[in-house]
Amino acid sequence: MNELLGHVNYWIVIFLMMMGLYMVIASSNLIKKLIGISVFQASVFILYITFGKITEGSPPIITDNTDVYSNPLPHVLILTAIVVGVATTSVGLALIVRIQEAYGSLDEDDIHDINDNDDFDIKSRSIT
Amino acid sequence: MIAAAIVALLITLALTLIRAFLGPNIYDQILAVNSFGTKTVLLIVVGGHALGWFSYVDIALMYAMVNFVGTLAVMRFFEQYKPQGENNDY
Amino acid sequence: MIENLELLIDVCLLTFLLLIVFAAIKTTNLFVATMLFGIFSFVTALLFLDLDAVDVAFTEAAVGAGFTTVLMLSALRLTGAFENVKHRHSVLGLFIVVLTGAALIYGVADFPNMGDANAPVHLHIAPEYIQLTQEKIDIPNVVTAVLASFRGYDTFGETVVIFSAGAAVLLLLGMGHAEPKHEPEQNLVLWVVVKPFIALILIFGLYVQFHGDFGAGGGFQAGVIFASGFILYSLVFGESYARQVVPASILPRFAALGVIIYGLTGLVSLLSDKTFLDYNALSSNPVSGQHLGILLVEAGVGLAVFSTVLLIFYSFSGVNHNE
Amino acid sequence: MIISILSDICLLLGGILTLTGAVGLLRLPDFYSRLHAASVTESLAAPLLIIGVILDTGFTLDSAKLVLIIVIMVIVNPTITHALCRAAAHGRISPEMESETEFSGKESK
Repeated sequence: MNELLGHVNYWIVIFLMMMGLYMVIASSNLIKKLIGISVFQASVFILYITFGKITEGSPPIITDNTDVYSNPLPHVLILTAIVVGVATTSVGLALIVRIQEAYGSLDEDDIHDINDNDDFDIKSRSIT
Repeated sequence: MIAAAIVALLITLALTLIRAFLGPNIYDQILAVNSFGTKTVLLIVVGGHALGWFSYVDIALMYAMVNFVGTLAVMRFFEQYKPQGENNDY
Repeated sequence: MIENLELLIDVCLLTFLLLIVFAAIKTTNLFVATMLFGIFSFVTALLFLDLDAVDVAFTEAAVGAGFTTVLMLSALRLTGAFENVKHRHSVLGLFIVVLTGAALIYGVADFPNMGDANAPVHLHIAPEYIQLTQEKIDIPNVVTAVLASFRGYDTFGETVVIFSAGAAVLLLLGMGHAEPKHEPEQNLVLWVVVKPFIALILIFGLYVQFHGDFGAGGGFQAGVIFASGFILYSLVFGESYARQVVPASILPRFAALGVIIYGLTGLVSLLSDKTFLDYNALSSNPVSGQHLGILLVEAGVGLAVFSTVLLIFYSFSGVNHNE
Repeated sequence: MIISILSDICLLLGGILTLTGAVGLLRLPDFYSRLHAASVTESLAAPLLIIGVILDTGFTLDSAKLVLIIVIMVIVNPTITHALCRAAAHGRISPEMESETEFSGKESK
C-alpha cells in the first residue's frame, strides 16, 4: 500500500505526459500540437517538483520552526523553466501566425498538400 | 470542520469541471472556467490554512487577480473573433 | 489526519489534470482547448503548492495561467479557432504513445517513494545550499538565494533567453499598431471596477518584486504580474490607450536594459578581482554585498521579463501590416 | 471558544453553499439560470469561507490580506457575471421560457 501511494504521482504524471505526446502526434492542428507540448512540459515540471518533496518537510524558506526543508534545487530549475517555456511558446505561436498568413491554414495535412503543389508561391498567398 | 469544507470544495471543483466539459455553448464553458478559478482561490485559502502552506495568502491574492484578467481576456478575444466565424454554431 | 488531507488533495488534483487534458484532446474548438489549458495551469500551480514548492506555484499561476492563456487567445484571434473536422485518430500514434508510456512506467518502478528523505537527490548539494544560505547570504528564501546568487550564471542565461524570445517574436510579427475599429465596447461597470484593480495589481507586483527575499516571489513573477496590469488596461480600455501609457517603442530598450543591469552587476565584481557575479565584491561586508547583488539582479530580471512579456502581448494583439 | 464555533459555522455554511452552487451550475436548464446559480452562491460562499479562516487565524498581517481577498471577490464576481451576461445577450443566447420546455428536462442551447 505504501509502495502504491509513493508511486501514484509518478504514474499519473506519466499518463499526463503521454496524453500530451498523443496530442502532438495525433492532432493535425498546429495550435493543438502546441497545447500538447505545453501539457508535456507541465507534466515534466510536476515530476521534478515531486522529486523535491520531503514528507513532513516545509517549503525551503528558512524559519525557526523546523529543520526539514524540501529540496530547493528542483524548485529553482523549474521556476526558470516555466518562464523560458512561456517564452518559447510565444515564439512558436508567432511562427504559427506567420504560417497561417502564408498558407491560409493551420492544418498540417493541408500545409503538406500546398507544399507539394509546385506552382505554389508563398508570397502571393500572404494575407493583408 | 475545515476538512469538511475542503472536501466540499473538491467536490465542487469536480462538478464545475463537468459543466466546463459539457458546455453546451461557449458561454457556459466560460462561466464554468471562471467559477473553477474562484473555487481554486477558496481552496487555497481553506487548504492553506488547514495544512499550513507557506504564504498561501499571497498566492490566493494572485490567483484572484489572474482569474479576473484571464476571464476578461477570454471574453474580449471571443467577441473580437466572432465576426469572422459567422458560420459556426454558437 | 493532515497527511491524509494532503494526499487526498494531491490525488484529486492529479485526477482533475487527467480529466482536463482528456477533454482538451476531445474538443475541436480551440477556444475551449485554450481555456481548458488555462485551468490546467491553475490546477498545476495548486499541486505545486501542495508539494511545498511555493515559488514555483507563484510562477506557474502568474505565467502559465495568466500570460500563456492570454497569449494563446490573442493568437487564436489571428488564426481562427476551429480544428479541421477530419481530426484523425492515429492508431500508430496511440501505439507509440502506449509503448513509450509502458517503458517509462517500467523505469519509474525503481524510483524512491515520493517524500522519502533519504532519496539520492536530497543527499548531495541541496543540504549544502540550505546551510550556505543561512551562513553567507542570510536571507530566508533559499530558492531566491540559489536562483540569484549560487546559480546566478544559469539565471543570467535564462534572462537572455527570454530577451531573445522577445526579439524573435518582434522579428516575426513586428510591433503592430492599434486598430480603432477593434476597440472594446464601452462598458461602464467594467471601467469603474478595473481602474482601482489595476492599481492594486501594480502595487502587488512591487510587493512581489521586493518581498522575494523573505517569501515567495522575485523578479520573474513580479515582471509578469506588472505586465498583466497593463494587459488588463489594454483589454478593457483599448489597445490604443495602452500604447499611449507604455509606448511599444520603449519596450525593447527596457528589455535590453534589464539584461544589461544583470550583466553589469556581474562585471562590477569581475573588475574588483572576484569571479563573475560574485556579489561579495559589491560591499565591504560580504553579507550586505550579497543582499545588494540579489536586489540588483532581481531588478534586472523583473525589468527584462516585464518588458518582454508586454512586448509579446503588443505584437500579438496589435494589427500587423507586413507589406 | 465561541470564536472557534463561529468559525466552524462559517466554514460549514460556506461549504454547503459552494456545493449548492455547483449542483445548480450542473443541473439548471439554461445559461442564464446557471449563471444565476453560480454567481449568487459564490458571492456569499467566498466571504463566509474566508471569514471562517480569518476567525481561526486571529488578527495578523495574513488576515488583513484575507480581507483584501474578500473585497476583491465581492467586487469581481458580480462584474464578471455582468460582463458574461452581456456578452451572452449580444451573442444571441436566449433564455429558455417555460412554455417552450414544458419540463421536458431536455437541455437546449
